Amino acid sequence: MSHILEVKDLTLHYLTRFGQKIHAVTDVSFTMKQGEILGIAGESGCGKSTLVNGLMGLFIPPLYPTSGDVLVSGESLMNRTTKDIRTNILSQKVSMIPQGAFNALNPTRKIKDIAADVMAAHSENKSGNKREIYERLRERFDLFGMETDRILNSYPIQLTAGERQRSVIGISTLLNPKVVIADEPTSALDVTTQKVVIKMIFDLLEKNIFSTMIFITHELPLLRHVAHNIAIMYAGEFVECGTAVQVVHDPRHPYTKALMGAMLSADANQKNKKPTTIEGAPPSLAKKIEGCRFAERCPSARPECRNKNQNLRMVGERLVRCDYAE
Amino acid sequence: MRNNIVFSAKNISKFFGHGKKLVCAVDDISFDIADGEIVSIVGGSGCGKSVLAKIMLGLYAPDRGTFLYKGKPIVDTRDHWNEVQSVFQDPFGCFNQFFSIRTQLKDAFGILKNKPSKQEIEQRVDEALLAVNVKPSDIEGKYPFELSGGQMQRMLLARIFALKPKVLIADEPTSMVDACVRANILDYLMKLKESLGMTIVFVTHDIGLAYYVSDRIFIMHESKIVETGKPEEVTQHPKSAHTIRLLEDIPDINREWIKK
Amino acid sequence: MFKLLKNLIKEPMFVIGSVLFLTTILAGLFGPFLYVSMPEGATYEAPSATYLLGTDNLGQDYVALLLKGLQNSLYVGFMAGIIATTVGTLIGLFGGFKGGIVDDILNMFTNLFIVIPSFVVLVLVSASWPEGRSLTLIAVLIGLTTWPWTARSVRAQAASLRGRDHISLARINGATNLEIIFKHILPYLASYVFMVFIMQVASGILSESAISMIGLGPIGEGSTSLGVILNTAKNNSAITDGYWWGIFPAAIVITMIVFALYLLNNSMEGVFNPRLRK
Amino acid sequence: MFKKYPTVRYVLQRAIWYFLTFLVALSLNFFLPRLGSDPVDIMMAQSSFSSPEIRKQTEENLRKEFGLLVLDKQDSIVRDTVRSIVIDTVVNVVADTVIDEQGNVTLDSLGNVVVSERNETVINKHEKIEINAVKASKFSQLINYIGQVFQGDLGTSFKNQKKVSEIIAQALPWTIALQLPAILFGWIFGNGLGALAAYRRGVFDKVIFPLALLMSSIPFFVFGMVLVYFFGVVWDIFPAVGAYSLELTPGFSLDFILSIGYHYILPFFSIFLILAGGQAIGMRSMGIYELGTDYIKYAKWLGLKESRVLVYLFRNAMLPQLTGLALSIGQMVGGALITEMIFSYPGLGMAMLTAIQTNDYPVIQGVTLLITTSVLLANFTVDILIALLDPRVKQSLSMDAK
Repeated sequence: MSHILEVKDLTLHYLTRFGQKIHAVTDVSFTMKQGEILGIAGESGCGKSTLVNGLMGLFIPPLYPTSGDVLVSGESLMNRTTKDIRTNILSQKVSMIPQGAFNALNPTRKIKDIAADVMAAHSENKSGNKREIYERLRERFDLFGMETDRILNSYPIQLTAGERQRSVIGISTLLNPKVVIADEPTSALDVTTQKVVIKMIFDLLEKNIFSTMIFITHELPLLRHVAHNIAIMYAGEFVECGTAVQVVHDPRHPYTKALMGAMLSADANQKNKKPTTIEGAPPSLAKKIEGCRFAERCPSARPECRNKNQNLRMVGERLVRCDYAE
Repeated sequence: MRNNIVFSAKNISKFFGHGKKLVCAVDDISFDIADGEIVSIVGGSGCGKSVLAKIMLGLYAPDRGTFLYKGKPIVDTRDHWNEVQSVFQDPFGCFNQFFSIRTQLKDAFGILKNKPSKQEIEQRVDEALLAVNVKPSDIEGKYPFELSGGQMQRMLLARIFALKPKVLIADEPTSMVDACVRANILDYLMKLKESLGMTIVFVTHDIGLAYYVSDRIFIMHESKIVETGKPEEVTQHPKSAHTIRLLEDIPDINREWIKK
Repeated sequence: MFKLLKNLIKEPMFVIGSVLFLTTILAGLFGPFLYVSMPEGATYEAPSATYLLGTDNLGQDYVALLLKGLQNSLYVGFMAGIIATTVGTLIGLFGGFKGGIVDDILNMFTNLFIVIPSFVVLVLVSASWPEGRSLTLIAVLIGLTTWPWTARSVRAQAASLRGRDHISLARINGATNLEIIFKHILPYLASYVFMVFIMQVASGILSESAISMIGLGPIGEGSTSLGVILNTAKNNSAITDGYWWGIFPAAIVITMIVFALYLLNNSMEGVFNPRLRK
Repeated sequence: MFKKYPTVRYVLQRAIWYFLTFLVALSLNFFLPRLGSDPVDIMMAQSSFSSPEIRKQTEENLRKEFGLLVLDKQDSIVRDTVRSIVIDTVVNVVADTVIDEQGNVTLDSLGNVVVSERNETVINKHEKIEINAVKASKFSQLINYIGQVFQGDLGTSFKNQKKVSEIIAQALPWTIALQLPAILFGWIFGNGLGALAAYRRGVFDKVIFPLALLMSSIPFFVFGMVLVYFFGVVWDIFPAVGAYSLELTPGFSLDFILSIGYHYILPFFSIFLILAGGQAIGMRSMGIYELGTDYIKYAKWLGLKESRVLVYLFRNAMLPQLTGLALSIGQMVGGALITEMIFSYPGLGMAMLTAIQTNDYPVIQGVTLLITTSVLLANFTVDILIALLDPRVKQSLSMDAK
């Protein structure tokens, strides 16, 4: 069993209070080996965060799995009670670094207490005495290049945004999870702090605190440097999956091309490059959409695009969900 | 290029709070902005760039130093707003949810001293909507919560096309908008400059956008302007340590960022 | 905004609340005129065919008494609610919007009066008016002692709106301060102020019944209220003598009104406060 | 001052603020009863006196009690003598018999002496000396009153000449014994229920929420009456009057204490259940609000035990509930006092009721002052508690101090 994470045609939907069914994620499939980093990019409302809940087995109403399977080192997360997921999977097998770290930490508890709670939840503190637990935490937090004692003994409000983000990463990876899912961990930070946090993540990978990661963000240039492979998500579907270099430097799906075309960076040979733009906004996922979901906004759309379902196929050694991409 | 000075600031500072909680948002800043120029102010969150923008707009008055618009300090804000207008960051927060978009676009004319006639206002609003590629029928009777972020940002720009002010302060108009629509906003800014000779101050945290759209760039850090210059100068051979670090830290697809 | 109202109508709590409340208002408004009171009978006659709800210590027909009492209680509740909400909203709005020193002073003033129990003020003032304590006087007293609750919440809301972009946009559209307050702040607060108003009406009715229970309620011809009815029943030891019809009808009516108002408030809070919508 | 200890500095600041509020409450407590007619006049009008002297004497004592008179150092009434000349014309009728020239008395036809009447006005002047106490100005009355209060002298009751402080001292223990536990346990029980309802949301919430909402809309005293009727009258399980059965002599005998316990049940539950309902509603909406916060979601994503997440939820949602409790304790105490009246429980409620019925102003003023002081103390303690419990508040304090 070489794959640490296998996702087979995962389809998720929300059931709103008034019985409306929203197909947030449709037919997502990918596999990850030990030590691999997968980047998932997409704009707001494309279903990234919904996918995260699916990958952690957290199907809490109003989110329901329609079909498909998620296997973490061979163990399926489907139709299991939340209690079972909570005690056996979360923080141990699959762990998550949340988006806004700013208020992800309980404001009325010290960092060391939150960390101790995590250990207690997964019966990692058999010894139970505070001294030993504190030593274990100090040893782990020393890796993060911050004044460990100050951080561990302060409340979240007493820390800077960067320190809070690193503490969250420390807590999420405390029990050496097999797969770590980072949901836009640095989007709220300024560029310099972002670099410090990413460096810390690479440090942890080197010291193999954890080895396999899914990094979710809408900043493609960042993914170029962080991820081995990148999957572009649009309206609940993967539209292009390939290596970081392929997707960023040689995009094939019209949506990826548009994303890369809209990038503006501050270097000379880009001065007169006209940024490409696309009108409109992603379709609402309330109704089942026939054909390609990007059709109305696609610059090279054809009449058939609107009614023929597109499936992922190999184009230029990567998967593209468009019959006319070359 | 007519180089009469539009904005000139001499050692202006702005503080908030009092006593021990005193915070310096703008610290001893001086600059000049010429007519018809697009100047970008680039800096991270909390560096004071928005406060500076609000000073130029006349919403805040500097606590120290002098700030002149066309050689005169801002005394009557209503006069000032006849010529200096603004676009804000949050497209959804900019419009009042209880009035239709068209009514709010027409309200904009309330600031003009010599208020045009009813027909002329209607006509100028229609012209402005076409200038931002929106058919008037698209927004007929629509309310702000019925449109997307990108469309709402366009409405803010349409307001500027309609009012035709001399100066536009664009306070982070792109940061709450998706990437593909972001470039449109920049094109409209340039269109305002070419077609109406408008002076534009573009405030952003993304130096890439500033590089693309502006004639000059001010880099701001901790309430001070640490570097000014043409886009090529500032990005190819930056002088201040902060700018160098800033350019290094931006993940660029064509250059090494972190040793993996 | 209209979408929210559509959701509100679907809320079961809102429906039950509004139905309950409307029935009490209709009974309160038209009851006393429509209902022909039975002639006086013996004291504390048990409910019978003639006296549907029995008679009180003076032999009066309880149904007529209750309807009149309901009308007066609602009158005091609404009057107190209106006074408290207007005074509170003005102070809160003005303080929250103006900010700076004005806000601090008004805030200090509000915090001063929110701590001093309104019950104490009511007792002291009513005690100093042994005669001539009319319904309106009591309503005004309740209104003037419960406004800090409105001021406190409206101020917080107004202060949070002050920094919004749509206020800056209104400013550079040349809107005057008044225009900004009434066109750009008040609409955003409308649903909130209405919810606070509902709570003030409920507390007005409760305060009136509390005051009447200790004998400081309204006096004078026709100024009976639900609290007065309960008080007379207590003073004539109706409970211990087992005359349940002296207590239960009035008790049920008060509880029904307040329960209906709380239902309305909770259902609106669920709809208008997104965080609670789950 | 105290730069280094922000919390101590905050405590002092709050202490000063609450002292100021206490002074305002004191002046309110003084002026409000005087808004309408003068309380002493009301009291005087109510009772008859054997002679004007006694009436004047009682009125003067009352005025002195009420701090309405100027007192000299020895605390005796400063009197000023007002000399005024009073001219009163008295018309008295003088009757003379009519005498004819020969000096004989004329008789009328029936032989009676004919009398002629003429009025004679007699003007007598006499000096009226009025010795009455000098009325103190409103402001000096206030200062006088505040001075008295701080000496613990709340004046004497008009009805039974007992010291008000004595009456209160007698009633207070009963009220504290009833209300403190009822409010405290009601708060804890209600908030616990509310947090569970917010967290469980399922059937538990569907049942608890409407029930709690109904309970919170019944006024304390109404529920008291309902309990009295069912438990006291119909089933007669629990006594419905007084704090102990009157045949027993108060003392520490077992059956006396048992009787107190027995009488305690109905009043306690009439406050406890209603208060718990109100708190449950408040905590439920606070709980739902907290459930939506990022740190609770993160706690769940970390796989924390459900009980631990519930502790997080309760711990943080409790803080605003504490403030809510402090602010609404004024109404609560008011309502609870009336409940005492239903059970004629010998607490402050009964003292207040009898005082109101007999217009015994000193007692009314004393009781209301005590309620306000206890409410201010409660608010002060909660302010300090929150400053200690909530690091976010502590942080903003230390920023002030830095």
